[in-house]
Amino acid sequence: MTAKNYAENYKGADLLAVAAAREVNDGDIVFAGTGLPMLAIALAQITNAPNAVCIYEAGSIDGRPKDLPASVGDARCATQSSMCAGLTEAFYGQLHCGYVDLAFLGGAEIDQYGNVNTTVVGNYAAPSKRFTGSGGNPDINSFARRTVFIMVQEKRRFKEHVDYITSPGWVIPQWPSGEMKPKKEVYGKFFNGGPSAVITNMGVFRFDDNGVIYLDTVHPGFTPEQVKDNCSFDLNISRCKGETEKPTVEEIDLLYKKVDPEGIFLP
Amino acid sequence: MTAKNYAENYKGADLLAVAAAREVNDGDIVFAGTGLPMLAIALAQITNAPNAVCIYEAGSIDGRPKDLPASVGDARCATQSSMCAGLTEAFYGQLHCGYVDLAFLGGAEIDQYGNVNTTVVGNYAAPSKRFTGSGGNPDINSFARRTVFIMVQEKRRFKEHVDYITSPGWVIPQWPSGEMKPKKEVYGKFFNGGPSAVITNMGVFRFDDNGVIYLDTVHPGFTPEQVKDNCSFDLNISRCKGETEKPTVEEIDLLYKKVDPEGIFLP
Amino acid sequence: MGKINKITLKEAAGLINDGDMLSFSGFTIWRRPMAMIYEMVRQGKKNLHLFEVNGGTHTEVLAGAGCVKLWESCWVGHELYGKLGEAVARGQVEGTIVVEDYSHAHCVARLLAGAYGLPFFPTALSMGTDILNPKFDMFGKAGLRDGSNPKIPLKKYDVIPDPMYGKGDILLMPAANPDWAIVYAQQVGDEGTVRVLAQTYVDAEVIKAAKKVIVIAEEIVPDSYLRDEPALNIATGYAIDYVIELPYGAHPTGSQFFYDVDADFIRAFYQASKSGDGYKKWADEWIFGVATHEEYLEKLGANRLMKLKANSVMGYSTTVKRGTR
Amino acid sequence: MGKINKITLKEAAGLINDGDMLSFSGFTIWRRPMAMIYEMVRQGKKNLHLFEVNGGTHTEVLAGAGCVKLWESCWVGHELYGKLGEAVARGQVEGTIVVEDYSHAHCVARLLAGAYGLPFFPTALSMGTDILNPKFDMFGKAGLRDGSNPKIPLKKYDVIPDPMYGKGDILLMPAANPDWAIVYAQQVGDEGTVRVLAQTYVDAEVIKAAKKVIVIAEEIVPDSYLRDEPALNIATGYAIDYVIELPYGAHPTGSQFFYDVDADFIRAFYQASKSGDGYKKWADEWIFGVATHEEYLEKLGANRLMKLKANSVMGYSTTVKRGTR
Repeated sequence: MTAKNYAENYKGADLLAVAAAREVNDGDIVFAGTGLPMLAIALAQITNAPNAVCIYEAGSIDGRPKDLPASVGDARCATQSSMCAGLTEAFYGQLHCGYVDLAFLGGAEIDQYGNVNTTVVGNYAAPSKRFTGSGGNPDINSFARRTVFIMVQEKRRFKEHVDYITSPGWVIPQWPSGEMKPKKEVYGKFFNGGPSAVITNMGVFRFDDNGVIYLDTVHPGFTPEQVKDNCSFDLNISRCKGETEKPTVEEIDLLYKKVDPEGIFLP
Repeated sequence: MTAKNYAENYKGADLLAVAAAREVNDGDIVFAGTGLPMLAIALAQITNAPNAVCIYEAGSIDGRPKDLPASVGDARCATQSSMCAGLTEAFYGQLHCGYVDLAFLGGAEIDQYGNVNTTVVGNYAAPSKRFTGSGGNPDINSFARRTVFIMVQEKRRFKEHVDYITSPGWVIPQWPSGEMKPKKEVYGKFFNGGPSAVITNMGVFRFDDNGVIYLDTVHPGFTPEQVKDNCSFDLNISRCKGETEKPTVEEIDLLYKKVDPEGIFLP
Repeated sequence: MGKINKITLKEAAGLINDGDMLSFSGFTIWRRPMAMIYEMVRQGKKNLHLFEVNGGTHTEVLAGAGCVKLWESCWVGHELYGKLGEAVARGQVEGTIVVEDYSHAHCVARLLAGAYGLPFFPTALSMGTDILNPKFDMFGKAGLRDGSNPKIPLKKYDVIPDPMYGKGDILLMPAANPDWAIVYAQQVGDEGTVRVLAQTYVDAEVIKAAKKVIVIAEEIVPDSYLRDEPALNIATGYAIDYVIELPYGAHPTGSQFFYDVDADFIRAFYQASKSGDGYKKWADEWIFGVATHEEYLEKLGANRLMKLKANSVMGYSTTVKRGTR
Repeated sequence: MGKINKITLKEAAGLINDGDMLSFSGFTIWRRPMAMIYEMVRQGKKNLHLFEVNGGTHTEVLAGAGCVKLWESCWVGHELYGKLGEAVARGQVEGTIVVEDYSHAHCVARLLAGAYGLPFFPTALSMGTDILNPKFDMFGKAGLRDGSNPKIPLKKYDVIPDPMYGKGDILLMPAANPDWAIVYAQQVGDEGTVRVLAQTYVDAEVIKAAKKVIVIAEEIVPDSYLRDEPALNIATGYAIDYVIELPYGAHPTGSQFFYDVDADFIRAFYQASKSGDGYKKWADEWIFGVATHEEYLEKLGANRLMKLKANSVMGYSTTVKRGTR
């Protein structure tokens, strides 16, 4: 194998997509949401994971879009798919059935246990702001063996406690009591896994054995301290093993020429 | 309307099929089992019920067979069907969903409440003989608004108590207690109806307000007393309103020339 | 031989009563029955109860016009063309809309139960989230779970231990059985057989779950054509109560193999929807400013529709500009 | 790009262990994986646990050979060509087979639960029947519901009151998750996409519910061909573990658009199956008398197969004699 030719010029979103793509193992069955996750799986399929397949919640399974879909319900998702059904098939026939290895999702707010909020700001009963809502985020995340969240790094988004737990992390409330428990206890024999990585514009985060987030690698141009300063909770940076691997020239090339030539997610 | 031209020569099975066909109301959604029920619905669709549609449990809905199917799973059922899916669609998407007006079924044994046995002879835990088993008979019968059973009239088949209640009549056991109760009580708000007629080679039977079977019409060539003699229970023949209407020459013609020209169910 | 009951858009919307429970075909910004949405706004429907597996531009058009009182769903927005559902958000924040959040798969479970005539459907998805927080049972807090409204279940959800294999707790999600399914389908047969192209979303389930079904057909075709490939059809004629034949009846949402999403139109609506005044101006132009669907299409113009027209092989427009390059 | 794992019939049957729980594709006498059934008999499988939504000729071949210990289903016979399931009946009467009866829709509910990863599935069908009589819980009476066999639920069924709308009692049916789904499909793609033609029966559910899946393909075709109409496919390549390509692999059962049911063959088997000796003679000729599927086809002969061959437009044989006229 020849030495990699790393790119010098790339945008934050490029690194996000590339780092996310590298989380895909070859052969993974990936359930991806709209946006950067679509870029990441598309890139992975033409680089490190040619045998990975992608499920979209609108019902296309292992599609081979000729043109990048703009959302998971897009007609483009269906092109040359192995199955094209609906949500019942995607959520129950595939996800609840246990086929999904990797979930690729986004989020507005996250806490140190990987609990994600995409629903409201403030008290849900009287919110100050409404986001889109859960969509399939908590469903896909709750049953996939691994979940990768792709997010924007801001102090107000990396919180001690999120305002509303839309999507379950490693320590979650068990209803009706609401007692906080490890996900494994709440899910019993339905437990498959949980969040494995969070990728932001500043670094790559993972979770320790207690389900607590820590900084794994910091993106080129940032310091672990800067990342810590952009979290409201006391981020563990002691395990940071260095810089995130840069995108290669080839990866950037593929992203802009093959994956998103129209500039849909990469302006 | 001109006077009907009744046939003089016909077999028992012919009358069974014709009498059954006459139970179909135009526009009925009919869920039919294998055998004579298939002849009956096919005949009804070209005589008194052109807008009736037929569902077969294997998954074909409103098919228009060019050749008579030999069973409900037959490829012939699918020809020009409106939908061709599977059992989940037939049993849950159509039957449990509440679309079915009329069930057309058979049975080996029946009691005075319309409970039917197609499973075993003797004590189920140690039977002396095994029949085919329930198939979809109890499912279709339990949720259809009306059920018509097509059976052979024999003393040993018309019993005080059937050996095993495969398919529910008007008075049935409520489990786990096993207390016998009106079907309406056992099914609660899931109640849609129940057995409306039993057609044998000797007569047409219906059920009174208490869900007890009685002789409605006797086939030409038989007397009510003969029918009563062919029941193990004390059959109510007091409401018998006369002879079953004979098949017309046209109906027999259609049965042998259009419905079953190959002689599959009508040798 | 079945037949279809063809009616006009005005007649169809006239059948919907204030307070009715509605659900729709499609997915976010794809295959939504927009012509009916616009006509319901024109007719000033009030207090509608929407159960939607997911919301979209159509939801925002209804919510912005003040037609919606109850909204049960998991998501509302315009995908890439409008980040949030501003009208629903405003309704929730201001308290004019009672919002009941479920997860996407919870909504599917509820609709599946409704489609199969089951009172509930089990699921283990999205446990341990605030969706299940009893404090956030908004219909319950509003006193709507007393059984007086037969369309609203006594509980938001239930939890039972698995009695069969001891796998642990599992959720039971209540059935959703709307008064009306308002569906847009690409092809409806002259006997009522329904076919949608590409992803089927939850269209088949919506049709079964609803008491009555109105379908906007992009085109009406011979049933015999649809019956040549029955496995591709999602509903039979007896499941459909009314049919309206309207070309581009889903615009600005997309219709696979007929036309693409009108991104510019949705972006403009989204900007307008950020304020009540903005919405009003937009509605005055695009809903009240046109008396009929035909006037709406005329206003859009032939060339705009041609740009959106799907490539008949690919199923989407290959000429519309989608991104920045 | 997925690939398929092609193996031989002998290898495939060799994967099945005595005592394994099996389920099959097809419906009564249609699309059964007969070549695998014969090979399992040749290899002398024992104590098999069959969960079948419905039984058929294949069940009788296995039961007659003494391969079956547990049978959970609702029906067994040969349709028009053999009134009863004689071998299963003999096993039940003599006590060599433990029979657990459910209704047809109960079996579907059990398989659907298995396919969706749910521990149970609700249904109100077939209430008030002896199927639910606790005295007739045969697995329970045999002491099989103690949790020691993870494939056997702790209860035959459960009853709970509807907590959502107060509709009354409803049944919960336990999931069925066989060790193996043994499937016959007309077309399998070179990446494993599976398509069956005409009725799909419960084939998609059987594939999902099973831990491992073996598919006998009438023919292997390019995946790209199947992907041109993805709505017609019932499974993706990653759901399939092994593929065997065998023409006429479902004979004597029918395969829509490839060949019809071999009624004479099934009638003859049915007559033979009425006694243990009869079955043995039949098996000596048709199972043990041929070493391979190719020898079996040779023994049937070209003209017999041609008679059964489906008319490519109608999907069934238009030349075979079916009735008395």
